[in-house]
Amino acid sequence: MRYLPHTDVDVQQMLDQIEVSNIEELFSGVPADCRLKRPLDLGAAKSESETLTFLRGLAEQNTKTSDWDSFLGGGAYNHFIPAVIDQLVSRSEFYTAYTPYQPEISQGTLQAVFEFQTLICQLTGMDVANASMYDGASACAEAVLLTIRAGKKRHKILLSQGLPPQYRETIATYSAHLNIDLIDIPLQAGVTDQVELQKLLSDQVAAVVIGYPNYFGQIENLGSIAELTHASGARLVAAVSEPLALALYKSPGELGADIVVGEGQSFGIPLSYGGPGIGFFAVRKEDMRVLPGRLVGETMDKDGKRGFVLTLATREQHIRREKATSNICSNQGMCVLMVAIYLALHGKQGLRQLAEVNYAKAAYAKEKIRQLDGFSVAFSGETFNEFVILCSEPVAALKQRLEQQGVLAGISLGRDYPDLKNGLLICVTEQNSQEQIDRLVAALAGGEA
Amino acid sequence: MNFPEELKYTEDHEWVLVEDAVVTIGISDFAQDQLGDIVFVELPEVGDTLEEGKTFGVVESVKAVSDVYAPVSGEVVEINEELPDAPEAVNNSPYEDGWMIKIKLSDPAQLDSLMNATVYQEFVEKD
Amino acid sequence: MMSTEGRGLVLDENLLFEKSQSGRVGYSIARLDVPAVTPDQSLIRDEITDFPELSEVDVVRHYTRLSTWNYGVDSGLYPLGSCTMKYNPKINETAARLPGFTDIHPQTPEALNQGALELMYNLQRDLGEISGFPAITLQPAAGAQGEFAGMLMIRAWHEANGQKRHKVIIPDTAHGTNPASSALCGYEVITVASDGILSKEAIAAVMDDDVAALMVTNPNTLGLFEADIRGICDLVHERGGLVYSDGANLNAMMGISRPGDIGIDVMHFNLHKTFSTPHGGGGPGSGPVGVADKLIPFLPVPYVVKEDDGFKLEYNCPQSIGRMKSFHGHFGILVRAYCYILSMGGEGLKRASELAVLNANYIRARLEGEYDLPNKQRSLHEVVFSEEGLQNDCHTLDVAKRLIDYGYHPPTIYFPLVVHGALMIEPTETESKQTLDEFCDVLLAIAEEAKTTPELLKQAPVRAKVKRLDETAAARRPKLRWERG
Amino acid sequence: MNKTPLNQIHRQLGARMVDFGGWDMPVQYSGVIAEHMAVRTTAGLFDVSHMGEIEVSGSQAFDFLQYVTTNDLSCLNDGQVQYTALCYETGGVVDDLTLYRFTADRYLLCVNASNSDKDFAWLEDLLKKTAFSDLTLTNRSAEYAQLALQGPVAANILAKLTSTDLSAIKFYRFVEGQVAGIDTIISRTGYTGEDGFELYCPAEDGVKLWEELMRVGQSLGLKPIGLGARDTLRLEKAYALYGHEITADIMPIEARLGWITKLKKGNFVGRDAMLKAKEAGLPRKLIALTLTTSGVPREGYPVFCNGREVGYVTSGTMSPILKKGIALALVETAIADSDQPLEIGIRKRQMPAERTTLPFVK
Repeated sequence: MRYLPHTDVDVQQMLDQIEVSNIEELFSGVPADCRLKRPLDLGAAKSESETLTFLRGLAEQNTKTSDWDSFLGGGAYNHFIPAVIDQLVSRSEFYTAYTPYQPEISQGTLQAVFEFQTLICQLTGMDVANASMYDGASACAEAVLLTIRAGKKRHKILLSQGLPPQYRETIATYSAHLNIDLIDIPLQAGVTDQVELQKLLSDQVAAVVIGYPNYFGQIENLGSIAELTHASGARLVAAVSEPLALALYKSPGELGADIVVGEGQSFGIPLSYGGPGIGFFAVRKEDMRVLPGRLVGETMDKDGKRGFVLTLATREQHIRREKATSNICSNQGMCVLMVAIYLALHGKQGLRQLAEVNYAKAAYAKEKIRQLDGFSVAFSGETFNEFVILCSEPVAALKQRLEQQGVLAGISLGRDYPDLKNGLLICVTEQNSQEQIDRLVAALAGGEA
Repeated sequence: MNFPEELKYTEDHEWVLVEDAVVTIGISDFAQDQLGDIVFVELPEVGDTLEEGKTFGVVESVKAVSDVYAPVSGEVVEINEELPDAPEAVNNSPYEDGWMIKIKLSDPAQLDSLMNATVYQEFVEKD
Repeated sequence: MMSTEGRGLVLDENLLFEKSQSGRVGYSIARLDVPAVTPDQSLIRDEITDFPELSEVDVVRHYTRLSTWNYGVDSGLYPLGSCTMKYNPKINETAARLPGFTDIHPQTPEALNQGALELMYNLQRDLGEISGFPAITLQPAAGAQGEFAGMLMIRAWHEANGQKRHKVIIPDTAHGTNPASSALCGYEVITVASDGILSKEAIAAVMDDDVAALMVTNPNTLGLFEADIRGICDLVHERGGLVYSDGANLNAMMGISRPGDIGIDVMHFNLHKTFSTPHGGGGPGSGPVGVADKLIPFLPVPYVVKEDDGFKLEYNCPQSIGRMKSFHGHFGILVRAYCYILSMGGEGLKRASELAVLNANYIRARLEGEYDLPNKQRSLHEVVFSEEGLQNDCHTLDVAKRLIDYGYHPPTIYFPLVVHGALMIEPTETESKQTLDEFCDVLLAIAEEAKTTPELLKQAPVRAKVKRLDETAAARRPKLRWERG
Repeated sequence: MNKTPLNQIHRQLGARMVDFGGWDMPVQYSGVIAEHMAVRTTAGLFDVSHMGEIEVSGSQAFDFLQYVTTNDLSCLNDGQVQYTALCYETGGVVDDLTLYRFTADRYLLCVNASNSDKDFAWLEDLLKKTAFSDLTLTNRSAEYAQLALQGPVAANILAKLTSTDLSAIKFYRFVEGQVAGIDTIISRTGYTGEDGFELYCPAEDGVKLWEELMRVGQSLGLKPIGLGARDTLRLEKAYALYGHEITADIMPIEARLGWITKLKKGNFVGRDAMLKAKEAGLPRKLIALTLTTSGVPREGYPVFCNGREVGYVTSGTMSPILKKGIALALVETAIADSDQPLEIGIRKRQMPAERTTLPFVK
């Protein structure tokens, strides 16, 4: 086997050195009644070419956003990925390294993470960001746990129904056994109902969690929500599933959020059927020591030279064990690199310009669809690159009709929002040309795509 | 290693300075030496009431965390505001600049169960 | 060849923000083909202060230079105990980058992504065969999240049986994630001391009707197989508890022993350890979980099922613990792991375990005597030495740092906590005898240096990008982001 | 954000302000419960100046409105108010509104704040598409301040400031008179289920009208009331709120608004769709539910019958009067008409809820 370098001679010499006669003896510590008495039923090893051919066969059965007209978003976004990113992350000094426990030979990873933390702070308008979490949903759940830890006796969490459903479900899983009371804040016209919010706030509420933009692509009035939330002494958590919006709209930090979490997949990470992505997590200085996850800090070596290390480790499981701020012991290293490179390439001007392109394309599609008979735009408020339409034709049938024409029209909202059975969530990015959008509109209208 | 005579000590290595009803509390020279470079100190708030034997704060070095326990019960009347910004004081001056909290005693009798310097020294040496 | 000679081309490199030049760009965006419109001014932010402005060349050189300061498995031996830093096959990377795998949206109708679902289904099946569990969830994002999912299922099972148990038993050799994951499920942790391996008596002493589960790692972090495991599982089951196994060390067991066959109720895999997916400088990992029949109703949603008309994502599980994260797990990592299993086949995987154990024992045989070995039992895929006997106040940390000067990544140090100054070595099966010999020669030389010239250890490393870093200063005055000075 | 003429007053009163559909509005002053109780027991004053006012005038105003609204204009005389709705061709609701008849060819439509621009555009659109010629649409929203004076003693308070004989103004009637010397449309209407008035005056006089009413009302227990109580009050009376019980996706006849949907009056926008739906049998129906256990139902929560999802909550709250969770829900007609037990899904649990006759608070 090409990954196993041992020759028979090697093996024999090693056994001699160990003073056993065969490999079997090395397993003498494993009782007979614990042994598997048959070979593993996994088939024979495939050659490199056989393996690739087989996997290509599976890959080709999938529907590629690169071949179809895709208007799917809902927490995973089809953005262009510059060639530079894969070229650089393919450097195996990066991807075959472990967590940087030995800083002297991990400065590459450490500096890249330090730069990532800085980029996230700048983007979200916050003071401190960690080295990343699994994804936006789990980061949001960890944020909820943070507010409970830091919120003294407060045990209620108010979740806007505009949070992505997968975020709300993950939060429910994480808080299942920690005596946390999750309460939904209803929506009004597609955004968090602030009248309801005010009614729900009390001195028992640890946090209010709002999507920005929310699941319907709507831009919530975070500033006003922050005022209400802080008046009751709770923390405001802003969850950002489409971070490109932060290049265009006021940052959650500027609007008063205490914690900003979100999903970074939009920034140079392939869709890959929904994973891996990357969760980012940013807080104010006051919460630095209750932050979950890894943190890289700047320091100096013996000669006074700048260097970077993992720091504030005492928050973590390998030291605090059951008292840790989280059980997480990895970050999304490779994805950190992708996001950092993506942001470095686009920079100050590029990211803003790209956000404006997304906004304009979505606005164009929204207006075209608004004018169609049998369709209406569900909510009037400001939207970024996603919006909800209501269809008089049953959504399931409509989607299938469009699939016949190579169009992935959007996400049906019925399952997660019973009151939006006729709702379709449509996402438009820089990857959708005007022709694509016009095809979508024609197809919706019932014509040929 | 030095263990001032005027202080009383606990088996968890806290020291207590008794000035009538108010006592000052910190951790001993031995404790700070065991912990190594201290990077963070977490203290209670003024007004909190502490219970003898219960933890009232945390002292962290780079790779270790240890709780600090209340040698006596009472109400916190003052905390060392300097420590959060200058945790190294606990290493450099455990009995002076490194003091942690002052509490108003609720049960003076509890002081009797504490060790004097000599007993404490023997205690840490056989450890 | 064993020496600390030679010159590395290790150059300095500023931060992105320090290299930034106002007006420089590194991107290209397609011409806007629809009318330009912008949102209401009151909603718009000002430009992002100090956000970098760089050319493509700047960015490429920046990260290329950073990469040269890193040490990866491709750079050399990476014997981190309990981390299984085996070679990451390149075909895995090629496979994971097939457009049919990268360009698929998680919300695409299942009927249109049958290939992806079939791959996940096959991987569930193969991991089941390797571990002896009837059902597998691929959703957890990493080992720690797998543990969390496993403990949640255990709690859900107890509650479904009308039981409110509050405690979890964890041996002192366990990874810190075990207690942390238990705490996340609202459990109180009972630590039990193990003398190398767990004894049935030790467990019996703490096992009662309030214990929900025992969490073991097998082989444990000393590289020892828990010989009493069957008896221990029976004991726990008799008292109404369940047994969780941390799969961190599965690399010693493939084709040898299956947790599902010996009484374990739930176990997580670390695909980035046992199944060769890259560690990526910290992640992404992937932590599938295998469960016994009784726990199947509680699996996280969704998971892949096969029906007459193809593969589907199953969401309808009323007793499920819910969802661990967005979408369907780290699919990109699943592709790599499945690719590895295909390349190795059943025999290959068993051979990998055998050679991993052979390698660890070879190192043990070569170093025992010069380095102190606290546990003499027959060890498997890893070996743990202590710092006893190191001369001139040299410590494990010094040995580790000196290894860097010789061009090796240090082993895991100061873990497990039960060994004083632990030096935990796991070579994995992909290292040749020649590599191991050089490594052992170096460790022996370092032990000699400790006797004769200890300052070489104390000063080490001297050949890396930086010397030893002041971690105390970093923690006392945390500087966690760049700011314009 | 849009501000009403009284914005400063609210801030001086220390009201908590929120973004309500783009308007900076008071959600509460002293507290939702206290304000709710004040309206039920004495009186409350609401700033509802964010509501939109659209004037329709001209010889064809009647015909046009008869065509675009669902209720029957022919049973409306001068000085009367009518609750009605605008619908899409699909039968879904554009907005619900109160319609004021001044004369046979002059009407004022009072519409929801967040819909007023949409409504105006919709009406202009219809005007273009249709043959109606001699009429003009004017958006007068900015010209009016609107205050709602509601509660058992509302009339006593208003009487102190006007010579108009209030007893002559019956429910859903209005007169143009003077209040505190300000020209005001005095309308005996409201959204709380209590007796009371909605007062329209020139925007610039809004502050004075408010201050005068508060001055004479204080001794009678008059309190300023925010949007929070406005919502709990209307829900106890099961009044529909746009975006909840009625949306672009729900027909008025599904939302128990058959009484403002006069299918027999002749053709109007949305009628065909509604007739068709009615023929086919309406799939959904709005019902009132009260939780028998603790818990608060919220908008969007699913409604179950024998474990099957059969509908969803359109509005829900904790009733200050009943001290119970109450909800309006849109459910399958067959289920609605049956007496099978229902549950509301609150997170993972299903809470038993019993059918209640409307309104929740009689």
